Amino acid sequence: MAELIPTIIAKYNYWIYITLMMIGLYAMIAKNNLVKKIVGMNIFQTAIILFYVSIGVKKGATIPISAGGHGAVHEAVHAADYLNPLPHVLMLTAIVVGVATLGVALALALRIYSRYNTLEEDEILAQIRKK
Amino acid sequence: MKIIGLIITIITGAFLVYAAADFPAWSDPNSPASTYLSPYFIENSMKDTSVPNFVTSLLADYRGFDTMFETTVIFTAGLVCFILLRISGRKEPETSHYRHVLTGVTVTLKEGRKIPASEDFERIDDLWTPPDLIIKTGCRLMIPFIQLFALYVIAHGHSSPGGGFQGGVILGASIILLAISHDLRTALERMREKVVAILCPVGVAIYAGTGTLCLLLGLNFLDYSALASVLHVDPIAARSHGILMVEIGVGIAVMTTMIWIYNNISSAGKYNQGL
Amino acid sequence: METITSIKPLLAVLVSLLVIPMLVSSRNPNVREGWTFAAAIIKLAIVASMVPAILQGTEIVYTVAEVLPGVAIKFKVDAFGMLFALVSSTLWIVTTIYSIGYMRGLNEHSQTRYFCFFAIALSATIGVAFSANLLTLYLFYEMLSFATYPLVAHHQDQEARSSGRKYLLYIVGASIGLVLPAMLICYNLTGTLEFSKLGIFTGTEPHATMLVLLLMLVLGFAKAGIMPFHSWLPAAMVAPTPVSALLHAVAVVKVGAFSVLRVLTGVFGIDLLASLNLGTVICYIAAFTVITASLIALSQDGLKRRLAFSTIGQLSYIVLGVALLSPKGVIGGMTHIAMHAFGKITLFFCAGAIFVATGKKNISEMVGIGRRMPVTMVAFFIGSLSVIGLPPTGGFFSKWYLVQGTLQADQWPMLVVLLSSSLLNAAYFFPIVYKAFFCTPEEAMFEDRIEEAPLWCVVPLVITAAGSIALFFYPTLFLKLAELATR
Amino acid sequence: MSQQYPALLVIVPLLSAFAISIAGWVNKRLCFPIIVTALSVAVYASVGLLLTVLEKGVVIYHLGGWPPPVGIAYYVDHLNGLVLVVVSLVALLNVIACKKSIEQEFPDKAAPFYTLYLLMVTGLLGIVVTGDAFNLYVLLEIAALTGYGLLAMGEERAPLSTLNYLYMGTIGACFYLLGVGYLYIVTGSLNMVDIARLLPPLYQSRAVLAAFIICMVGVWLKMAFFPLHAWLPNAYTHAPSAASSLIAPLVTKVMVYVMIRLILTIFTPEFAFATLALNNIVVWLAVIAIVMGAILALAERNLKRMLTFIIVAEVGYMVGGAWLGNRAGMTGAILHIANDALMTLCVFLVVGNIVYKVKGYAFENLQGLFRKMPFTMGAFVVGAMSIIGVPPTCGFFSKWYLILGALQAGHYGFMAALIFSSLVSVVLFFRIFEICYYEPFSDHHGHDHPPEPMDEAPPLMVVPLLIVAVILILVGLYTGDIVNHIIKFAIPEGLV
Repeated sequence: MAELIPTIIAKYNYWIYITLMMIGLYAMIAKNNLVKKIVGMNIFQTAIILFYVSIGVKKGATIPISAGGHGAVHEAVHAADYLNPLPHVLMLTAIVVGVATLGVALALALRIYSRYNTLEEDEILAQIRKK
Repeated sequence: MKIIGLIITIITGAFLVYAAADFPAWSDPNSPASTYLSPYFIENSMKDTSVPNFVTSLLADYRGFDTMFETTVIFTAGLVCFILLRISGRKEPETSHYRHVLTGVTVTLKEGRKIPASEDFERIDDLWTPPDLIIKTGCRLMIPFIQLFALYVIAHGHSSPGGGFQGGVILGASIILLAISHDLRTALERMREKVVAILCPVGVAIYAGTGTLCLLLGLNFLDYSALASVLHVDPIAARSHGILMVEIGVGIAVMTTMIWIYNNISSAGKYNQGL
Repeated sequence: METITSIKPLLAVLVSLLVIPMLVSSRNPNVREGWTFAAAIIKLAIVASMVPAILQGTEIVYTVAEVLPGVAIKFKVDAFGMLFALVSSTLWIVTTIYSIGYMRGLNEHSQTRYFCFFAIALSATIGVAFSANLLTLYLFYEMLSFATYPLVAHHQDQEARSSGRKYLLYIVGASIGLVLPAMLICYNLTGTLEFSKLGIFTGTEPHATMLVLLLMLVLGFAKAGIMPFHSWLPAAMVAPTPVSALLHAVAVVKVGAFSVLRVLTGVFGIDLLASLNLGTVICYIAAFTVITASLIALSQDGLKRRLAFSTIGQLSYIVLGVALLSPKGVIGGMTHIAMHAFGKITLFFCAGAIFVATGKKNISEMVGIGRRMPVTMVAFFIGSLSVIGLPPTGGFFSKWYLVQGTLQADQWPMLVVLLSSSLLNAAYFFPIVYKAFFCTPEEAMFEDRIEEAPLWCVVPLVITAAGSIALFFYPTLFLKLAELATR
Repeated sequence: MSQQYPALLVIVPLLSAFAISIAGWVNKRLCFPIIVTALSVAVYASVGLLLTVLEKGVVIYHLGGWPPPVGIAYYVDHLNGLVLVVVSLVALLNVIACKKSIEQEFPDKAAPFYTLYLLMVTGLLGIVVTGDAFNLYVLLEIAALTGYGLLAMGEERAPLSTLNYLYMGTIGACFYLLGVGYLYIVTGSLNMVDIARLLPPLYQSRAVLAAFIICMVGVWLKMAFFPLHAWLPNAYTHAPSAASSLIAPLVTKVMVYVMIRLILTIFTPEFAFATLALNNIVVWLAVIAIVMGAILALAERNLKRMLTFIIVAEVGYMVGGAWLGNRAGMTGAILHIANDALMTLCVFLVVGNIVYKVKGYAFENLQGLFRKMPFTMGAFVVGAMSIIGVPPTCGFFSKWYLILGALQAGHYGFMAALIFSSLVSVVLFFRIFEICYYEPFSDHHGHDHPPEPMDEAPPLMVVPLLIVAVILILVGLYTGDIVNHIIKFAIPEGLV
């Protein structure tokens, strides 16, 4: 127990991301309303973004922009001083993908709503079965 | 369904927790992620591309290829929304709505009927409320500054947080703000659908085109140093300029896509007054 | 034994495929059937042109493509394959003549399609005859199954549909369900599928495996009609008579028997089977089929159905002969393919001729028919003699060798089976002939006026009847080929 | 120029996609020529790449001139060289064959449709050609998003089934992304080969195990592997025929390729098959997938839907073959990627032609088709034979290798399942042939059959279909060469 707590503390934001992710997953599986599923999907993606960004964190480091600015081509840059930029770049992509998916999903939801006048999955299925 | 969902969720979560136990501790400077590749980027970004913002150099140069497809993803999303929702003009509903701006009264017109004169409206509604002048004017005042700031964000992506995506989103937001504060038609008068729909692929094409230019100049795709011969600068500066060109393309693409998606979703593809 | 590489086998296979475009394109029936004839004759010419080389003991080989490591789509013409190819390509010509008469006589629909698939079926048959390994054989075997389906189901009515289903279910089901896995197991064990006199196995494989493989392969080629995989054959009788003739005499069932023989002689090899004493198993299955089929045949009133069950019995003769594993038995089995073909096709032609002329299908309605159609019924008599195996018909020789084979292998029970089933054959054929000619005027169902079927139908059956007699006096070619094959 | 093939392969379709979407607002008639040219270039480049690989071995292309692991690299070996050719070829033939039906179904949205089509092909090609784990994710999403767009254009139920596909697809892609994250956190690299170099000391780490399993689950979601297949039949059935005949052949196969790439390159076979013994479980899942797919297909009274269930079964073939963990099985799986893509294309093009002419694909719509559309049905017969697995069509040979692999692995359940599904497909297809052949029933023995006029689809649709049918047989005859010269080198020597 005594040595368990430090490890839990040391990785707390991994635990947070897992929790978030599971919330999203649960919403996607269990919710009946299509838009709620979409919201769950976004939580799911955001959780992954949190995971990646927390990979990039480094103790005692600042944002990955060279302090010297443009002038400082020749002064040495110490890797230890700056955060790991790669995860941020990857996550920029992931964010964009998330936005794109959200847009498409909403468009689909609109189409469905205009056809069935509801977003509750069971009601839609009932309507389909009636035909 | 709820039970199954719960079970699946718990199992997955437990598995992830089990796996996460082997991770290096959070914010550990000696974790492989921080020691293997990232030092290279941090230390050589200036030498290779003369871009102080490592994220930008990494985004648009080292991994520029990813970013190109990222922009393509955006374009795709806009296109999908368009193809799914847009109802082509021919299928207009025969009854159209008209909102008298001053009074905010909305009337439904059978097609062919002319719009009643303004004073009829004032006679219709006696408790006459002033139009939302403040909001409109406020927005009109803000929008130019928003756009100016957006340009700044794009232009200074090299040395400060920012870049094409952020700037593009802000630009798009300015137009969307117009559409919200007035209505979609006003926004469309400023920026027609055709313009949006053409600018969007053009933006991405600028990105891919820059890469292809490098390829035609004899180096690999997206190897900006090939531009040196065209821009008459040394390869390193050429990289920095190449990044700028690319960022501009991204900015255009992102802006137009934001507007495109908003137009289609807010009006369900009818392109009437919108929300 | 030296081998020649020549494209002739491939040509022999493809020649009948080449006429399909013509068939489809030409709407004029005379042109269409002209093409069919041309194809049939060219095919026979190509096959015949290879005979001398074969008789000198050489083999003709042609490889199309190496599809799997160690296994190619490959043709090899040896004596046995040549024997079979000769028979079927000869009979194709006769059958074509007959089909023209029959189809026109009954004015059947979509004759173009009919001749198309007839041609495909024939090239598949030749392909089986000339295939050099199990894979190629399987390829053409399946091709034949699918090509004959539209022929069996020619009438496109409910009955045809159900029997077509049964046909596919048995044939394709058995080949995919049993042959394919067996083939894979063989390939996995030995790494090759090439036919060879000594077989492909080293003989070190466990006995049980070999037994299972043997049963899978022998029963899997369900076209051989070995019980319990026989009942597609009577069902397939809904097809037009020329098709039945093709099925029974020329192509399908003979392909089945041929494949089984190939498996026994080429895949396992006589010696291995003898050493593992697996022949007897097959012997007893075949013997059972022979007796049961003959007994059932006795009870059939429909002429074509009776012939069908007789065919089932006769096929098992072929298998039985080879399963005896004695040289004479093998020769007998192989020659029986030819002899039975001529006899049985005659019988089917007769059945068809009777149907065309009088519309009668049942034996009970054929009393005194000999007076009306003497030529047909004489031919029928000859055909039945040949099937029973009495001189002066070719059937006598194959039976003779089979009997000698049983003695060589001193399988007395098999001898009994052969003789008793010959008696049974006589018992279900002679009454027909007897009633056809000798009956009191009052029980005769036809008036004394000679009224044969159209010439197109009569000529072929006369030819085949003459053929089975000729085979009694000049059997040397087939016997020699069979001997070469066993050597 | 030839050293630029890997870039051209992706760039030309991409730029042409933008060109088309602009041309759609300027002059619609330009769209079709542009897309055909672009795809022809893609085919040319992919064939050139394959030949280069056969000649010189692996081709590596540094994008942006940055050597891996710093930059992104394209990495073409025998495995994806083959898949590239298949993908580009299928895309080209399909777009030519579907021109008419696209114009028939979307008179005013043809241009955006072509754009999405081309972007999707770009995405698929990119997935196959890339050597960077994260880059693969981005292209995965492009392929997915365009796929949603294309599928949702179909019948009125299409948006709903597409939305369900979108949920599933997003979860799948996210799982893959998460797996890549796990790999990154333990190795710090994103380049596949580099990761494979760094992994061996970490094989015991739970994180690597998790990464592997998460990636696999994600990919299985995308390829509709058995327990996760629910989204596929609806999504593909209600799609427009042009879209379904692009997506059905390619997407699942490309995902199978990704799975095989993960197993062979990132997590070496030693890890996947030896270190963690999951083979048996997965192969048994595949067996269930095959059997279920076959049975569910048997229950359908609707041609297109039946075919979608066959796809589920075929996915079972490939996953099972790959997880048998021996050379023959892997060969069968890789060979089946190519063969199944081609034969699925064949049958779905047939459905497209039928829909174009008969306006329906339920069984009762198929009556008398052998008379009406002889050429289309001829191609259908070839495709069916290939799916059943009749030599010399290509389907037989991949099935051969799969069964051989099952034999050598001693996994008789998988073998039985393959045989079973062959037999079931015989029933499936001959049921359809019977309808097309016998019905409408004619009176007594079909004399005086009312000869319905032949009403074949336009040549532009039929000719590519016939080409596909011929390819099916040619590929079958050249299986030996394909295996000996390409697939043999695609599988590491470690795997026996």
